[in-house]
This record gives sequence, structure tokens and C-alpha cells, in this order.
Amino acid sequence: METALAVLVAILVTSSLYLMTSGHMVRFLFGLLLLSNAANLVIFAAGRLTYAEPALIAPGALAPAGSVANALPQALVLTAIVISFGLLAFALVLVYRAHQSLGTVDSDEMRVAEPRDGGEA
Amino acid sequence: MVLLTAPILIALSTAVLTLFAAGDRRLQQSLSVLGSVALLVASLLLAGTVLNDGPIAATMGGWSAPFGITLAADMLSAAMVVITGVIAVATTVYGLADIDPAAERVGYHSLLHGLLAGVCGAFLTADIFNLYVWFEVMLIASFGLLALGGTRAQLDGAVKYVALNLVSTVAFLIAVGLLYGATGTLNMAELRIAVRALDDDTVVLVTAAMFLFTFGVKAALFPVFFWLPASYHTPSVAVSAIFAGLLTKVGVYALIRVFTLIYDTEMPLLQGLLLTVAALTMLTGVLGAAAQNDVRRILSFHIISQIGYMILGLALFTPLALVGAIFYVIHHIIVKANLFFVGGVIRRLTGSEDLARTGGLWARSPWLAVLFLVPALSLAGIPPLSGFWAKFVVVKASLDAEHYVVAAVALLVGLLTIYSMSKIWLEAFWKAHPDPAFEARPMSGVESVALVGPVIALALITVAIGLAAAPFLDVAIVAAEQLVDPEAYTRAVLGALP
Amino acid sequence: MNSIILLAGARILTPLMLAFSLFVLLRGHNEPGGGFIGGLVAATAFALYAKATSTTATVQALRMQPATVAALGLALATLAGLWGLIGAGNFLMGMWPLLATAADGAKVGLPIGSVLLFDIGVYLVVVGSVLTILLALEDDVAEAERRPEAE
Amino acid sequence: MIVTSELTGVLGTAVDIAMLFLIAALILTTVRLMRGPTLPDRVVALDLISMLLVAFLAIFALASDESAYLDAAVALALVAFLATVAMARFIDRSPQAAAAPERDEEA
Amino acid sequence: MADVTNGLEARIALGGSSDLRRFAPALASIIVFGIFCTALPPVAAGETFRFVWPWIPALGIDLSFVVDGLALTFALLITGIGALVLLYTAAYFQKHPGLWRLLTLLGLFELSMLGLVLADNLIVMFVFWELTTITSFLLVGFDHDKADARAKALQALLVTAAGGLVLLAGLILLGALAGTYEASALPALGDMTRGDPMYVVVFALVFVGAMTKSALIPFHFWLPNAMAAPTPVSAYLHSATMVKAGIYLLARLMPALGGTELWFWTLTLFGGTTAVLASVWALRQSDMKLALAHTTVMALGTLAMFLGGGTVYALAGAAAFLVVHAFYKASLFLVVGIIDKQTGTRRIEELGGLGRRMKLTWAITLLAALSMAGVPPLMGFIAKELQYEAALGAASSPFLVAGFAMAANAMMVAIAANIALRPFLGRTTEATAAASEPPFAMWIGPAVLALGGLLFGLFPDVLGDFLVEPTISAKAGEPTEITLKLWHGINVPLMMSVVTLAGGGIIFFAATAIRKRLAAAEAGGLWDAERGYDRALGGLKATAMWQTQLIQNGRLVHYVWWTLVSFAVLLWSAIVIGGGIGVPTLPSLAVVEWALLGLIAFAAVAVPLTQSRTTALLSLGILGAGIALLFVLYGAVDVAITQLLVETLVVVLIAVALLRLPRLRLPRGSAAPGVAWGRLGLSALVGTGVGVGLLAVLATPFDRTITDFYDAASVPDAFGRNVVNVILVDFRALDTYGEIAVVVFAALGALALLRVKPAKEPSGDQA
Amino acid sequence: MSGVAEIAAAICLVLGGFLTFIAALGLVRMPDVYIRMHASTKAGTLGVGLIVVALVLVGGGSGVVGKGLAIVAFILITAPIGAHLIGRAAYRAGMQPWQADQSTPVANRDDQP
Amino acid sequence: MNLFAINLTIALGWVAVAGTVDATNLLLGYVGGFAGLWATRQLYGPNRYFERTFAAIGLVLFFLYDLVRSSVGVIWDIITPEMLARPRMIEVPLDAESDLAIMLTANLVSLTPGTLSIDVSPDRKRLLVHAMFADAPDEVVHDLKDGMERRILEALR
Ligand code: NA
Ligand code: NA
Repeated sequence: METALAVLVAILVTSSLYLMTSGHMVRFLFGLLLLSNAANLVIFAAGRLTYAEPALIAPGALAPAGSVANALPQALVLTAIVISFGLLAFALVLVYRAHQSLGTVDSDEMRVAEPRDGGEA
Repeated sequence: MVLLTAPILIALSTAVLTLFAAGDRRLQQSLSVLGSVALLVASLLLAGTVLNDGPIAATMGGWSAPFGITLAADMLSAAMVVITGVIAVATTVYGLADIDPAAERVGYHSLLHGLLAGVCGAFLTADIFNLYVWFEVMLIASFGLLALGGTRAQLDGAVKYVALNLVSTVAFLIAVGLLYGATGTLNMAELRIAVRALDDDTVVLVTAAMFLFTFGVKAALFPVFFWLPASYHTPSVAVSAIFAGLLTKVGVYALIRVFTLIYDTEMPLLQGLLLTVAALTMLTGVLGAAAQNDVRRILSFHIISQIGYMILGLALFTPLALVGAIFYVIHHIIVKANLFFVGGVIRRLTGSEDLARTGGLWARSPWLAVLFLVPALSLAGIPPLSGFWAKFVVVKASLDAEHYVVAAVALLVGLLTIYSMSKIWLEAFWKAHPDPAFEARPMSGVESVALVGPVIALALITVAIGLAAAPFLDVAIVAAEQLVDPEAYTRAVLGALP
Repeated sequence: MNSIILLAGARILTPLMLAFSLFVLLRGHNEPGGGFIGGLVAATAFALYAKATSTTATVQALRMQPATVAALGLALATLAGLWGLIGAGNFLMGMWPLLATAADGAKVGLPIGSVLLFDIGVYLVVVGSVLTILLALEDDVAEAERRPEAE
Repeated sequence: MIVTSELTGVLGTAVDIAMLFLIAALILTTVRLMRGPTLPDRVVALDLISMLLVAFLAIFALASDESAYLDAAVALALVAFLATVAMARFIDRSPQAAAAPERDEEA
Repeated sequence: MADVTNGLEARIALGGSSDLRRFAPALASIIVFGIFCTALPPVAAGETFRFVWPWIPALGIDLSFVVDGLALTFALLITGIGALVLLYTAAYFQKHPGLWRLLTLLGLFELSMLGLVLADNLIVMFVFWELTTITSFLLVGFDHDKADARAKALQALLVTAAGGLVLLAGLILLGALAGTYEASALPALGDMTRGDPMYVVVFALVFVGAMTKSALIPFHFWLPNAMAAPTPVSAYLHSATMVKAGIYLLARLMPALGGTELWFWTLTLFGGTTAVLASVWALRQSDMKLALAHTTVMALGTLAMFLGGGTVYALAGAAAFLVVHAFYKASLFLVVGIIDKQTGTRRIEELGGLGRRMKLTWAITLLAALSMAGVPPLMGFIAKELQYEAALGAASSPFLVAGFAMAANAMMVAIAANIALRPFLGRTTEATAAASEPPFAMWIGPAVLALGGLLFGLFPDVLGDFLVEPTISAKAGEPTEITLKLWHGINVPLMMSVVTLAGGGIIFFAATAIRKRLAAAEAGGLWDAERGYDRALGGLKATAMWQTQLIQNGRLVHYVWWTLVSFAVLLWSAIVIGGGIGVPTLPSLAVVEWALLGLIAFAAVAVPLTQSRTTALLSLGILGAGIALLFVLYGAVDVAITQLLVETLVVVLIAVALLRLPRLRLPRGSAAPGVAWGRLGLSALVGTGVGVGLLAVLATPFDRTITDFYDAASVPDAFGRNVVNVILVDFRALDTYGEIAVVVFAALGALALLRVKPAKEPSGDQA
Repeated sequence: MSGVAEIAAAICLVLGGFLTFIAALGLVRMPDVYIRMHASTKAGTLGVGLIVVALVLVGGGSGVVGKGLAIVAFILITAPIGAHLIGRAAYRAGMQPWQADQSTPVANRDDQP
Repeated sequence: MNLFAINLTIALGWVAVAGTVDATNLLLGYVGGFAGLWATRQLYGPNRYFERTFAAIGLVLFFLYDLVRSSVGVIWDIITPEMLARPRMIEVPLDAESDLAIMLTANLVSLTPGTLSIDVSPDRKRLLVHAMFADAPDEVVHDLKDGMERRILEALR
């Protein structure tokens, strides 16, 4: 399954970067969401997969029975998901506000900070 | 150990407290300044301890390494935290007269101290995933600060800054994941051992390449620095000053840390690449500055150029070169933040940052001129200011290592730096104001203390680092020695039992 | 959204979901759940409520600004960390005031302490932050819709 | 193999059959999601996909004898509703997206 | 605060009590001069004083200073002339609002220059070297309201700073091969340094540094341009002292670098050429100040040429000329300043008949000019004799040196005559009609200097014993005896002097014709190095603009593109260099897993392909749910639940924002087929790179130690049965702590974005 | 006991799976959004409900019953509300229900631009 | 004292005695408690608790029956190639007044195949229903009013 995940990651990354290079900021956001998912899958797969054995310990037991899924990458992914959520939410609001103020979501049209005639004449 | 958590805790606590004090501007400001001062004091105590006792470490939650997260400070970390404290105090004081009350109400102070927490966390952690987390704290706080104010230019700049930084941040996460998958650990001291033990070159190189990329973006290296000149001139002055001083240096710090501690064995392979990158970073940055006509845009490009020197120090990878890189980092944080502060005063007095629309300051405010000259000349590497020693050590290290071309580039870039800094001097200070009827808006007493006070303080530090370079250099030497032979660091990290 | 049906549904679902979120929070140390998930469920509950009623009504239901909730959460988490720092010299160290060591070395009592406090902090941060963004965005969109303008 | 499971006998077979139905349903629903043509059509598809995934989780909990997976199903049921409400509101407030399919399809 | 000091300065400059205070710097300089004078006897007796304070031991840099003959000669010139110039300035700029700025900068310069010549440590010397560059820059741009003054100041700065950087490299390399930065230690190491393979490089770098500072061809052009500075500044910095720093440097390093063929030829050729060409340029100037500036360049060339010779006579010639030149040239500059101040012009053709109105000034001028022309019994004559003697004694090519020297000196004669005669004789002009003598403070300086030239000429032993001898001892690195005399009898040098004077006379009378010829010759721009500077500066600006528009062009798409290209290159280089990976085996999966993977992949591909915002959004929702199911499949329940909740909240947020966001129509640029394929290619390159990286990691054995610890410690030590949660809130709680900070700050940032909107700016919605 | 439960569960599973399939099929085949909602709301709910019932029958674990009932109850409450909201929005947006006697062939609905 | 509360208390007591907190025990406790309370119903005086409970159970049973019954029709229509449906929007007068009752009515209408609640009129007097087999609209209205709504009102009364 890890191998399949590697292929899936490649697809996700490709798709997300294709979106991110479009110059359309809404597509960029979509790409970002995809990319975060890809990163999470990388971490998850890198910690190796165990089928259907959550890292839970039965009541009364001191340790999990048998081999269970690797809990550490899960914790990392969980952290990463929440962080990505924060970043993405901010980015979304930013794009929304940029559109509100600049009137465009086409990044090529966003030339206020670096005007076309910028620099020394 | 309290000393290691204190900087993070103070910054985050201040962030929370100022949020609770959202209704009372004076209280917010007092808390903010107080928090910065406390951060500075804590950082000085930390640095004193590290200087005396060598690297120290503390386990979080009492879980020993490599199972829990360990914070650790060697001389480099401690020095970086001290500089953070200095810049924090300067920025919060400057912000008293610079920040829009509306921005203060919605969380400027919290975001600022959040940024500081992220920066301190990044400097102090000895865990690679935790480093990612602090990077994100820093990043999101910087996002907020950058866009605070909501002007069109800010939104535009923020879009580019956010977009590019988010790309690199995901690369960081992927790199951490891969490294964990290959080694089974996240503790940076243990990673040193584990990466050495790895048989698979592809894994080592791929992760190294990813770290190089992601930290390279944060550090604004050629050719991935786009986000910096696109945005650094847009926020309020206090914010851009702290960005200019601190943020890229966190990237440089991370590069130094990761490539001396974990990937030091790969450095010979990477040297050619890093030297080229350093040279091109220096050159493109300074040429960018030469093409600009706006105070903060000139200064922003200079940041890039100066980062090149630091990376040159890392690339050479000799003890002296690392000394140079570290000294450069410390010097540049102070000087660059100060230049942005002065740029703010220029704008405040002349009403513009566009050099064509400024002028007359040498006649009107000779003291401001002197206060500009100190960091400007220091940045240009004029002795006996701090920048000279920084440049001296890096160039000497290049020459010692017989890398003559990069040494030549470093010197040439020094000249171009003088050229582009002189532009500000010629236009804003020497040239008469284009409007003959122009009258500078007088500053109130509070304003001049808040705006000029930090400038004076940082200028004094610059002069002090220049005139009394020895103790600062000694710190850099200790730091470099600990990087070249991180045994003390790894022992502190791995041996830090609860 | 001005639908009686949704409103009536939300009046049932929101408290149910909130109760569920607390349940998830409290049992998180032993079963799937915890502060994040609990907080997200609670945020979902309030988000639903906001959709059925209004942002103002939602803030009223929260009894404070969502950003304050988030700050409170961060403060609680910090306190939980400080507890360990002051009590045992390690930041974020788990403190278990209701546990005692029995003669055989085993711990007896209730495993409730700083870790739970920390998780509650996480819960509040998540609820507060998600709602801060969502409600502010809703308000802004609503305001923009009120301004007639050509897009 | 359709589902990796320790179940055998009639229950195992039933799980496999149900899973195949679910997968077929998933494919069909995805088709509707992609074809639309109107936004309400897509939202209905999304709603059904959420339900299918709840069923999926339930079967999976049964097959692996792991009740913890039902927690995920509960969570999914909760949030799927919110998504539906949000999308319905979206249609409600930008009626052009709903009424005239070609407008949103515009290339 | 700045206003207060402004007012203060104005009061100091104009107020009554300030009258005396403005002479304080001059007084201080005289006192220092006096102190240095007390060192004359012991130094003349061969003693040297060395002071050392530790500074930066780690770099081998101490604050070490040496007072030997060379240093003392310079120190006396600096403080002595400095005192006179400060005095002159206080008078010249009495009513100028910038008087104190000028005095301050001159004082700073004097200190820097003193430091430069006294420093024994080469790096310390360099510190002062650069400080003189900066003070010079600030002084040249004194009239900063004029664009021309600013441009000239910048030019002086850039040329000397460039040289300074080259010099720095040279000094560092020298320090590396000598093992010390102490100049006083170099004489003993001379053979070693000259024998090192790096010698040529070190010499070249040091020489270029010296050339820029001392305005040798081709870096000469900045010096005449620096005449934009006020006259006292020109007299002091750009004639008497700073420009000699390069010469000083060569003299100081001679024990380490001198005495080779390379040294001789380089210094002789560059020095000689500079001397001759500068004289020619000087001839064609009608602005007296510019003429003097060019003669300064000539003097510098001459000094370099004689340093190249390396014989005792050559050194003596150089040392004597150094002092002599400082005296007469500073004097002449100040006189020109007086004329300028009293008449309003420095142009020789606008002047005439001043001799009647300004007798004292004329006398001073005559005295200084005679010294410049090398007429006995003035000191200039002795120096010239020494030069000729040295030229003849040059080890190789004596005629070359002699030729250079004679040609240059003849032209000096003509120029001296020009300045001393034309303004003072002839008819009174419009400008000179109302001219009168200057105040005491202004004429005393040039007078003292001119008289000094006469006195040294009459008593050459004073000069010889106290200045020249110790100076050349220091240079040569060993005690040297030399006797200066006015009259050596009739010998070859004397004959040469006569020829020089005669030649000078001819040139003086043919001056107009010569000037025309020169003007015609120079129109070709053969020697116009300044054009090179302009081209370089223009090229720099153009390159800067070009590269900035190329790299930082304001287009995010371009930024993202090149950022990703960098990533792809790094990634694939690492993969290729690392040896790549083995071929992975096809996984055997259950149908459900295939279905799930297919669903995710399908949704991932659908997002970029659809033109519908909502389809994209809903696809993202499905993708998120699919990945959550993958997590469930592999036992990550907490993650799956979080993923579901977060993805849904994201979809909800986007759905709200989408109400006010436009459709997904692509920008024209990225929709073009070629561009789209390029984007796909790059994206796929990165995507596969990451995939390959993951496969490589998966091929390594996995170390599960840490997780095993968590599994074992979770219940007994952390009292929790959900290991993932225990990691989050206990084992790795600091991550979570930082993470909730991220969430809080994200919310704050978003809130700020939505709540803080500038009132003034026009909204883009209307645009 | 367990044998009966298993067979009952198996029936529920297959039936539930079949119903969800029908729901999806309806979604694809039915002519307009309202009728598609009929399919998804009813058959979907019933199908999922049956599958959960199967789980409750054989899952055995203490948590299963509660969670299973919670899921079913939740879907029973939310699915119709969701359908109402979508339907209402569509209706208010002016989407007219498909009429059996209208001349537009069913298949063509999807192919509209 | 509310009988429902007492019943719930009994259920909780059962759970406590059983020692395991789960839905099965809660349900068993509730059913057991209800049986006990019903047996002793004279003790509590006039009370609608039992009627409402039985009405609610009746409602659930009716709903399940309805759900299954008319599902077949929809399924059949989906499976068969021809479109059998004669859909139409129908307005059904509402007797239910409270929000909860309206919601329940609308929900149950939606859950039974063949009808789907679309909207409630602004005056809350009519329910707009999309009926799939609406050849005779009045019949549909009658079925809904006499079947589902009546039972809901009984359970809530
Ligand atoms: Na010296
Ligand atoms: Na975490």
C-alpha cells in the first residue's frame, strides 16, 4: 500500500502544483489544499502502515495487543492538518480581501506593490 | 530548565494577555513593551548560562530525548534569542508611535509577540518537527502582521508572500516526514547519528535538498527570494523592520543548524552549489537594490544580498567561515532593522518613501543623518562598524579557503552596497526637498522618543559591535566551535534526562 | 437562512452536537477524540447554528467574542504547561493531583490533571478560532452583499 | 479480495457484496457530481457520497471488528450535514449558480 | 530633538560668542602638532615609538601604533597643515550655516588620517583608510544642494571605496602569507613574502588600492572632480594629505613588497605616465583650482615613480618631494581660495591686475609658485635635484625615469608661472575690480606654508635630518644617512634643472597654442578614463534594471514557477546523484483499497480540470473524505475524524467566500496550450520527485523504537489509552502548544484582514 | 443466537448495500434534481440505516449500539433537512420540476451546455 | 415531578447497577423502567406521559412502514427503464404550529418516498411538497395529513 500511496502522492502533488501555477488565486488555494493532503500522506506512509489496528489500548491493559498502527506519524499528521487548516483559512480570507480591494484574483493583475513601471526610470 | 522555555513562554503569554487587554490601548502597549523587555532579560540570562556552562537542554513534559521534545541552546541559539530580544524591545517601542490604533485593537501586539514566540521556538528547539511547528507559528503571525492595515499594496504583497511561503512550508513538512520515515526519529541530535548510519544516499540527498529548498526560501536565497522584495516594503514600518531583521535569519539559522548538525557529511558535495547560490544571492540582491528608488524597496533587496554573505560563510564550512556567518547574522539583524526604522522616520518627516519625493534631511535633521549613516555604513561594511568585521571575516575565510572568485564577488557586492546606500543618502539627505515650500511635520515628544529612541539604541549597538568587536566575535567563535564539533550540543540534547 | 425547518433542526442538533463534543473531549485520552476533534465538532455545531440563525445570535449563544474564547484556550494551555513547570520543573509535564502512589508502586485515583486542562485549552482554541474566521467572513460577505455593486 | 477482513462465511460474503454495491454507488454518484449539470445536483451528489462513506465506515467497522471506526462515521454524519447546509446556502444566495447551469460551467 | 540641535548649531555658527569657538579646532590641531614636534629629536635619532592595546586578538588585530620617521613626517603634515586649514576654514566660512559641520568633518578627517599613518596594524590602518574615504565623500559633497557636487562626491566615494575593497583583499592575503598584520614586522619577512607564489596577487591588489586613493592613472579622474569640495577641503584632503595615503601605503609596504622587478616597472610606468599626462591636463585648465588638482595628480605620479626606484636617492627624492609638495600645493590652493572668495572666480582668463590690490597674496603666491617650479633657493629646488639624482641612479632604465621627471617638471614650471603671474599682472577685470586683501586668518595659513618652503630651502638640513632621513629609514627598513644641500656644484642634475626651467618658460609662453592642440587631441577621448567610470555606472544601472525586471517582475506566476523549478532541479539532482531507487513492486491491494485510491486520484485530477468552482470545491470535499477513509483503513481514527471535520470546515469557509469570488476562468497567459503543458510538466516533475523520495524512504528499514516507547509508556506513565492523543497532549505536547498558537494567530490575522480596512483607498470592486 | 444474528446481519448488509446502490443509480438516472433527491434521501437513508443495523446486530462491542443508533438517528434528522434546504434553494432559484408530459427527452438534460 | 425524568433516572440507575455505561444498558434500563412505571400508573394521577410514549412508538412504526412501502415505488421507477413518475409541486395545508412539529412533519414527509418537503410558506400555514406520483394531488394531500401529520401531533400533544 505504501507504494501505491507514493504514486498517489505524486498525482496529488502534480495536480496541486498545476493548480498553483495557474495564476488564478482561487485555483491556487485549491492546489494548496491538495498539497497539504499530499504532505500528510507522505508523513503517514513514511511511518509505515499497519492495516486496521488503531493505536488504542484496551481498558485494563497496559499496552496495545499485538502490533498496532504507528501512532507517532498520526500525531504529526494531526498536527499538520490543523496547522494547514489555519494557514489555508488565512490564505482564503486574504484572497477574498485581495479580490475585494484589488478587483481581481488573477495574480498577474495584482501589481500594486510592484508596479509595472516600478524601479528606477 | 526554565531558561529555555522562558523566551517562548514570555512571548506567547504576552500575546495572550494583550489579546485580553484588547479594549485598553495603553494597557496593551504597556504589556507589549514589558513583554519584550522580559524577553530580552530572559534571553540574556540564557546566553549568560550557555556562555558559562556550554550547551544546555530541557525536556518538555519530562519525556527524555528522543521520546519527548527537547529544547536546547548552544551559543548560536542563545545569541539568536538575545538578538531577538533586542529587536523585540526596539520594535515594540517604535511601534508605539508607528502602529495604527485600529491595528492594535484587532491584534497587532498579539501577532507581534506570536511572531517572537515562533522565532524563539525555532531557535531553541532540538526537534525537527517542532521546528516545523515554530516555523509555522512565525509564518502565520507574519501573515497577519503583513496584511494588517489592509491597503491595496499590502494585500498584493501579502498574496505573494503567503503564496510562496506556503509552498515552501509544505516542502518542509514533506522533508520532515521523509526524514522520519528513513530514521525513525525527529530529535535533531539523534538525527545526526541516524543520518550517518543511513545506507541510502538518495534518501539523505533528497531530504537534504528539500531542507535546502525550504530554508532557502525562508532565507530568501537566489533564485527563490521573490516573496521578499514583493512584500517587505508594504506593511507598517515596525513590522517591516522586525521582518527585515529577524525572519530571513531564521531561515539562515535553520540552514546552519541542519547542515552543520545533520548533513555536515554532505557539505563537500553541496559546497559548489552553495557557493554559487551565495554569490548569485549577493549579486542579484544588490543589483535589485540598485534598481529601486524607494527606501524600503532598496533595503529589502539588500536583505537578500546580505543573506548571501551568511550563506557564503556556511558554504565555505570552515570554522572561521562559520564565525563569519554567525557574526554576520547578528550584525545584520541589528543594522537592517535599524535602517527600516530610519526609513520610517524619513517617511514620517518627508511624507514619502519614494526617494524622488524626499530630500533636505541633512540640513533639517543632521542627527537623523548621523543615525542613518551608522547603520548604512555598517551595512556597506565600512570600518570600524559591525558590518566591516562581518565582511572581513567572511572574505578572509573565503581567501583562506582559496575561493577567490566568491571573495571577489563579496567585495564587489560591498562596493555595490555602498552605491545603493549612497542613493538614499544623496536623495533623502543631501538633495533639497523637491517641493521648496515643504515643511516637515513636527514630531510630538512621545513620537520622537518612540521613533528615534530605538534608532539611537540600535545605532549604539552597531557602533559597540564595531568598536568592541572582540567579545561579540568571541561569542561567534564559541558558537562556531560548537557547530563544527556539536558533541557538546548532542550530549546536552540526548543526555537531558528529566 | 430563514428556514423554520432548519431552525428547529438546529435547536435540537446544536446542543446535541455540543454535548457530543464535550463527550469527545473528555474521553479523548482513552478513545478517539480529544481537544481537536471536540473543538472541531463544537465549531461545527456553532457553525450550523450560525447558518440557521445569524452570526449575532451565535455570538450571543457563545456569550463572548469567539476570539476571546480562543485566547482563553491558549491561556489555559499555557497555564497547564506552567503547572508542570512550577510543579515539576518541566514545561508541559503531566501533573496528576488526584493520583497517589500505592504501596506496590501502582498509581491509584483519578487520572485527571494538567493534561486534561491542556486539552480543554486546545478545545477552546479550536472552537474560538474557527468561529472567529467563519463568523467574520460571513459578516463581511453579508455586508458586501448589502452594498449593491457591479462585479 | 474485496475487503481485507477476518470475517468468513455468510457474513464475510455479505460484507463483500455490500462493499461492491457501495463502490458501484460511489462511482455512479461521482458521475453525477461531475456532470451536474446544476449546482443543486452536485450538492445532492455530495450529500449522498457522505452517506455512502458513512456506510463504508460502518461496514469497515464490522469487517475489522473495530468499533472505534464508528466514531469516524459519527463525525462524518455530523459534518456532512453542515457541508450540505453550507452549499444549500450558497445556492440560496447566488441563485444564478443554481438556475442557469451553463453560467457556472463557463470556460 | 533634531530641531533643537539645528537651532543650537545655527546659534553657534552665527552668534557672537562663537567667534572664538570656531578657532578651537585649529588650536587643538596646533597643540597636537606641537606634541608631534617633541617627537622629532628622538625619531631623528633613530628611535621609534610603538603603542599597543589589544583589540580583536582572535583575528590578530591589535590597536598598535608606531611613530617612526615616515609616520611622523605624515603626522606633522597632517596636524600642521590641518591647523592652518582649520584656521582658514573658520574665517572662510564664518557666515556659512554649515561651518560647524565642515569643521567637524575636517576634524574627523584629520583624526582618521592620523590614525592611518600611525597605525602599525595593517587592518587598523585600513579602518582609518576607509574613514578617510567616508569623510572625504561627505566633504566633497559639502555643497549638497548642487546635483553636480553630489555626483562628484559619489564618484570620489565609489572609486576610492572600490580601491579600498581591493586593498582589503590584498591586506588579508598579505597577512595570511606573512602571518601577521603588523607592518613593523614586515621588513624581517620581506624575502618570504616576495618569494610566495601569492606575491604577485598581493602586490597587484595593494597597488590598485593605492592607485585609487592616490589618483594614479587610470583612477585619476576622481581627484579633479573632487574639486567640487570647498577650497580648504581640496587643499587639505585632495592635495596635502589624503591622496598621499596611497603613496604612504606603498612606502609602508615597500619592505615587504618592494625591490622586485615587478615593483619597479609597475610603479615607474604607472607613476611616470601619470605624472606626465597629469601635467599635460593641468596645462589646459583655465580654472586654477582644477589646474592645481591636476598638478597634484602629477605629484602623486612622481612620488609613485620614485618609490618604484627603491634606491636611497629615489626614496630621499620622494620623501623630500612629499613634504615640499604638501607645503606649496596647500599654500596655492588656499591662495586660489582667497582669490575665489575675493573676486568670485577662479578662472584665469577672468582675472588680472590683482597684484596691485592684493600684494600680500601675490607675495605668498609667488613664494609658493617658485617652490613649485623648483627655483633655488626654495625647497622645491632641492627636491627636484634629489629627484634627478635618483633618476640617474635608478638601477634600470634611468633615462626613462629622468625623462618622465623632466617632462613633468617642465610643465610644472609653466603652470606655476601661470598661477603666480597671470591673475596678478595685466589689466584689472570686472571680477578683480573690487578685490581686496583677505582677513588675517585666511592669509596666515598659506603664508606660513609658503615661508616654510623658503626656510627649508635655506636650511635643508632641518628637513634632511628630521624628516627625510627618518622617513626613508622607515621605508627602507634600515637606518639611512642622507645630506640635503642647496648647492652640489655643477653636475648633471643641475643641468637638468636648467633645462627644466627653460622648457617651462617656453611652455608658459606657448601656453595658448598648446592648450588648443591639447583640446583637439583630447576630443578623441583617448585618455578619458572618466568615461569608463560613467559607462560602468550607466552599465550598472542598466544591468540592475534589466535583471530586476527579469527576476522580480511582479508576477506571482513567474515567482511560483521559478521557485518550483528550483525545487525540481534540487530534488532530481539529489535523486540522480544519490543513485535513484530500485523498481518498486506492484502492490497487491483489496478492491476497496483500489476503489478508494481511484476515488482520491479521480477527485485530485478533477479539481484542476473542471471549470466549475463548485465542482472543484465538492471534488476537494470528496478527496478529503477519501483520504480520511484511507486513514481509517490504516488505523488512524483520530486523524481521519480530524481530517473529515477540517475538510468540511474548509469547504464551508470556501463556500462562504466563493459567494464573492469570481469564476475559475483561467488568466489568458496560463491557459495557452504551450504554457499549460509546461505547467503540467513541471508539476509532474516535482510530483514524481516527491513520490520517488517517498519510495526511497520506504525501501529503508524502519526504526520503531520511539513508537514502541509510546505504546509501552502510554498507560502506565501517561494514563491514557489513546496513544495518539497521549502523544498530542503529553509526549509531544509542545507541538500541540505551538499548533494551537498557529490556529489562534490564523484567526487573529483573518479577523484583522476582515476588520481593518483603510478608509481612503478606492475599492477594487468598482474598478 | 449468533448464527441467527449473523444471517440477519448479512441480509441487512446486502439489502442496505443494494439500497445505497439504487440511490446512486437514481441519482444518475432520474431526470431532475427533485426526483434525484427522492432517490438519495430515501434509499440512501434506508440503505445506510440497514447497514448500521447489521453492525449493531453482530458488532457486539459495548460502544457499537450507542454509536450505531446515534448515526441512524442523526441521519434521520439531517437528511430530510438537507433535502429540504437544497430543494428549497433550487426552487427559489427558479428551477422548475421535470414534467412527465414535457417534450424534452430525459437523456438530454445532462447534455445541456 | 416529570415522569420522563423519573424514567430516565431509573435507566441511569440500571446502568450504574450494570456497571457498564453503554447504550444497550441505557435502553434496557429505560424499557424496564417504563414497564415498571406503566404498571404503577395509578400512583401518578392524570398524566399524558404514557399516551405520548405510545403515540411516539406508533409514529415510529407507521413511519417505518411508510418508508418501506413507498420505497418500493421509487426503487421500481429507478430500475425500470421508463420514467413512471408524474411529479408535481403540491401545497399541503399545515395544522402543525410549533417549529418542532412543522420540522417533524416536513422531515417525515421527506423521508417517505414519493414526497419531499421543499418549503414552508411564510405564514407557516402550508407545506410545499414535491410529489413523485401526483396524478391525484388531493389524494397525496389527504394521505399526508391523515397519516403522518396526525400522528405527529398526537405524539407531541
Ligand atoms: Na602607519
Ligand atoms: Na500536536
